Amino acid sequence: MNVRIKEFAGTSLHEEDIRQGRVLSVSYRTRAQYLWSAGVAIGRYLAELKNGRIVGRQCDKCGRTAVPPRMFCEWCFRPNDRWVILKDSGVVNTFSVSYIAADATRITEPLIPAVIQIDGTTGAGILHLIGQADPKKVEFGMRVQAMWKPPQDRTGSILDIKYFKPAER
Amino acid sequence: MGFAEKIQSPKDIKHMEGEIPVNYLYTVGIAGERFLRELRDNAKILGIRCSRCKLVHVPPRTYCERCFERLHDWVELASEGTIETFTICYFSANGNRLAEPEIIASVKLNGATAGFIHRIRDTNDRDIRIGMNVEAVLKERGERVGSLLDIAYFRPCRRVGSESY
Amino acid sequence: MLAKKRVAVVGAGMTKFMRRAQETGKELAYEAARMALDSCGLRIQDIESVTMGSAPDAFDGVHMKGEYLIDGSGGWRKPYMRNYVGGGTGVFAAIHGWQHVASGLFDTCLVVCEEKMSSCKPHPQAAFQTIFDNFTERPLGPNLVWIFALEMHRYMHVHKIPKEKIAVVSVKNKKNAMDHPCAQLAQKITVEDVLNSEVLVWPVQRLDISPTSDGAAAVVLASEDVARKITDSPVWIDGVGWNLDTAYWTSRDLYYPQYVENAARMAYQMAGIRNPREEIDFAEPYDPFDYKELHHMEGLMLCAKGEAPTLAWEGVTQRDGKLPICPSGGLLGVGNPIAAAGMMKICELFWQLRREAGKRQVPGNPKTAVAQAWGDLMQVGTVVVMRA
Amino acid sequence: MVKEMTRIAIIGIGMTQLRSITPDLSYKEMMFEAALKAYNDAGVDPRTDVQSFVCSSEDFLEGTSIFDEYVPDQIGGSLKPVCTISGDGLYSLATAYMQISAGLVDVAAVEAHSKASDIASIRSIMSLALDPIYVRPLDVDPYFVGGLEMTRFLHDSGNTREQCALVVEKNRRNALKNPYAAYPSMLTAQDVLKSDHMCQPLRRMDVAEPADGAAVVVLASEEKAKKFRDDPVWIVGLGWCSDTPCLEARQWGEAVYAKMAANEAFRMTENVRPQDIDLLEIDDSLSFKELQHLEAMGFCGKGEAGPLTKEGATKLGGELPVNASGGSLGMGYTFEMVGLQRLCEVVLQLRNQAGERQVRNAEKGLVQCWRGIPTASGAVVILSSERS
Repeated sequence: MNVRIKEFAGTSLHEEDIRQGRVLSVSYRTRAQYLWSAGVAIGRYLAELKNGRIVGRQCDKCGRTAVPPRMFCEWCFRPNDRWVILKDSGVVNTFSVSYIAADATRITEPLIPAVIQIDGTTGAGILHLIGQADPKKVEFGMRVQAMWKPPQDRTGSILDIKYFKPAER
Repeated sequence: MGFAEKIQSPKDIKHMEGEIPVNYLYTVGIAGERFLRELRDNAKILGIRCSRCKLVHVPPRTYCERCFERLHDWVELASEGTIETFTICYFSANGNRLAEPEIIASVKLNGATAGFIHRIRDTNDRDIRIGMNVEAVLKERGERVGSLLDIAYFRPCRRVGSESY
Repeated sequence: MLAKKRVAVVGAGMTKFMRRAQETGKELAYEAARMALDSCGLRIQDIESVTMGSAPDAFDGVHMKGEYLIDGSGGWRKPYMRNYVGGGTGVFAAIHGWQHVASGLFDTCLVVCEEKMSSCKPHPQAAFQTIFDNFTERPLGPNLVWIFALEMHRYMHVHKIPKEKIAVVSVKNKKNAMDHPCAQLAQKITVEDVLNSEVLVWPVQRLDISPTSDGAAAVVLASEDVARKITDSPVWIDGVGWNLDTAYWTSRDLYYPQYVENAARMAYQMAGIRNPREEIDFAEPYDPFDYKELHHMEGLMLCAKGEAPTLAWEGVTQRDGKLPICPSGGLLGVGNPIAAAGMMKICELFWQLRREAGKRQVPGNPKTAVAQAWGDLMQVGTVVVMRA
Repeated sequence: MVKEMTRIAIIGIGMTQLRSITPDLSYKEMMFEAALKAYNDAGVDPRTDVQSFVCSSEDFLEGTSIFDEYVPDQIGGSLKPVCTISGDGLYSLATAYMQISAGLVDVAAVEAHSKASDIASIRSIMSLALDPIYVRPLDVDPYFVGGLEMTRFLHDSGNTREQCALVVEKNRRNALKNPYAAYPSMLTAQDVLKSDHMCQPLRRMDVAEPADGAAVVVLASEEKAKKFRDDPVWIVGLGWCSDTPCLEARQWGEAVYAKMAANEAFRMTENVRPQDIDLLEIDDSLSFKELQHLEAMGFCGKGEAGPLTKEGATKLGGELPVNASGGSLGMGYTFEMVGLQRLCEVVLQLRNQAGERQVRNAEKGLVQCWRGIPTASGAVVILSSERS
């Protein structure tokens, strides 16, 4: 690519080169542990999930209701104004069908991740899964309804909603 | 200033435990490969010379960090050197208290211009000082795997006539 | 918003891109940096400042990775810092280097990008688990590919794009890469191969995705006066732009990368480009997935929204087409060592605009080109306009 | 280093009170509070007046990969030019400075924060910053790097262990006058010398305790600065530098990075010399570092910093007050926020707003940061209330 450059550096290895010790390597186990603080907005969001409710925060200046909630409006840059209890239903903004797990290994029963726009917001969506649905029958704009864990099993987590299922017509 | 409301009861405080759940396998690199193989197979400690900067780097590298020239001039170093600085540690890398305090030192090997960071053993805390002569104690051949710890530790020199023993 | 000083790229270098490199990250960085210096006949003593681009530390488990890489990047006892905008880093690094020189603080800046993803076990994907919101997303067990599948699907839905019109991008880039000496995944494949490849997260299939890679790339930047002394053919950085959208990605309509458009507008305004479709001769948009190349062509305003798949299908974006896109082979073909991949695109512009790209040379006499990278939660756009 | 000097000022600062833990707020909420304060102080609207945002973070300190994703919303940067520097806030400040100096933007915001209390395994994470092949296998407390430095520094300079303890005594007492401080105390040098061993000669109380906090600083070009306020504080010099990252190649007794960064900063000012500086806010994250940095930057000769400390020259009311804020020892150690934390103090001092700890007639101040164990990198910024 340049008269001065004859060759490009880099020694490519195969997994086997390492496994069989043809090249030396060092293994390391990490211990990177955290105690993340939920804070005001997410703390209340999780507490309300435990109650079986989805809550958002509304900004009086632009009128938007945001979920997951935050204590500020990022578009107006001001503290926002009030809690809004939202419906636990919405529409599918987009979805996919996953045949792999978080660590890239294959799974047999596909998952259906989706962005679900929660009713009563202006386009605010959350990431969740769709359940009780044939992947081939999930559609853009489809109405869905939260399926909650039984109250005694809820822990104040996004997983207190098991998944969203197609809404009854 | 700030939010219209904040948490007012410790009962409402929530946190979540978690981690970055990954582990690693590092290749030792081009220079490291030759250095650690020599250590493992032939019990030799190699350095690499930069004639421009008049430096002998150890552990060796493929380049000189100062003049950025590529290095080829491998040299064999003595397994003895002097302590440049030291510290006595009471905890492990993960913060657990060590059964015995560990002395860690920067050891400038004779013939090199850089210092290994390594353990000093077989000595009393009170005796250790800057300038002390120390020597590498290697693991037995069969126990060496091509790692920094193929050098088990450094200890005060036991040569006859050595300054420190 | 016009810069006070003109800044040129005067040298470039890169390593091969590989699934697993034996070299340490430092050694990779050195090879790219040294080659960039050699290519313009400079020594490290001629370099006044260094900026480093590297993506997540979780790939190689080195905290403060920028510090670790100092010696291999030529930063010894120099003003050295590390810039970071996720996947957008490779192109932002050039922008950051531009800032060093254009500010008047330095006459030269060495810009080095390095990534070693293979150290991460069991798989580099594991490092991506922690990019999601700890409270609202990560408990769901998301995979990195999920979010791109969600974006791709939305894009396909809004514009009614059939998958094959996207698959041609992968075919083209892997073919282009056959002419790149550093390429990791150069191969001749067909649209059918892509459509028949393993489904990972629908609509994303195996051959829609770039590989994980190890590698490094670097450029040398110089102020106008100095550049003219170094070389007769400097390539000018005439426009820079970057933009970060909200982290609340689920609140956005993912069909269009507004942040890329904003970044492009910033760069075009600085470069005095009014009509990018007419004035830009070729482009290296970021292509970690085949649909991303199309998405980014639209964000860069090289075509109308939803028009890119048709241009790709009709061959307009081939190397000998009217608007060559990713003549290097892109991330899909050359490989994707995140930050180094973005920097590879800057290198490609440099080589192409100097007509030094050999078999990859785009025909005609290209004068103006744009490189772009993207990253974070489908959120950041970084854009550089270069001129011969 | 300096080629051309542009006049750039700090027009607003905002910082949260530092605390040992902040379980009631998320990092986003902390950042928002600091940003709101800074924009209020500057009289700017971030959505219309601020054109660029530069944040500071390291992924492993946050527990989130590609952490730069999560920064824009709470500082007013959504869909705007936002970038992250993996480094101390002063490096981000330098980046914002370069952007303004290049003529790219007129007003920029710089952010840094520490949510140290979110980290459950800080030593393990610090260990990840050590070379994985040649240092990590030793498996000892990463503070050993500080121990090695301290032994050699005391040996070479002749400063004493007791004088290091006096630094702790002074700074924690200064913190009694600082409402932002998390660790004010009446403890004495004797208490320090009796505290537990960590990495001998370092003892527990020689090491600054971690704290949570967030800081935002607003920078503007001369023209804009004058528009927004009558008393901007001018940046008259800055420099940053890295020595070797390889522990094997360190000159253990010296803080080469501090010396070189200070040289760069003073070279940039036309008429400010070390003797013109009225107060210093410098890194004291390990007690001996304050002495080492004073000597490295030329504020006194080798071996003089300890005796000067003993004589009280560096006390509040002394000849050259050092860390009137309480420093990291008194305020708390905030990782990448250290530089901005101290910069805020100097700005308050130069505006005559530092309350009980006000240094009389302060016109020029110097801020210095060190990126902490195991690095040899740092930055220096010189501020002046006069537009020199």
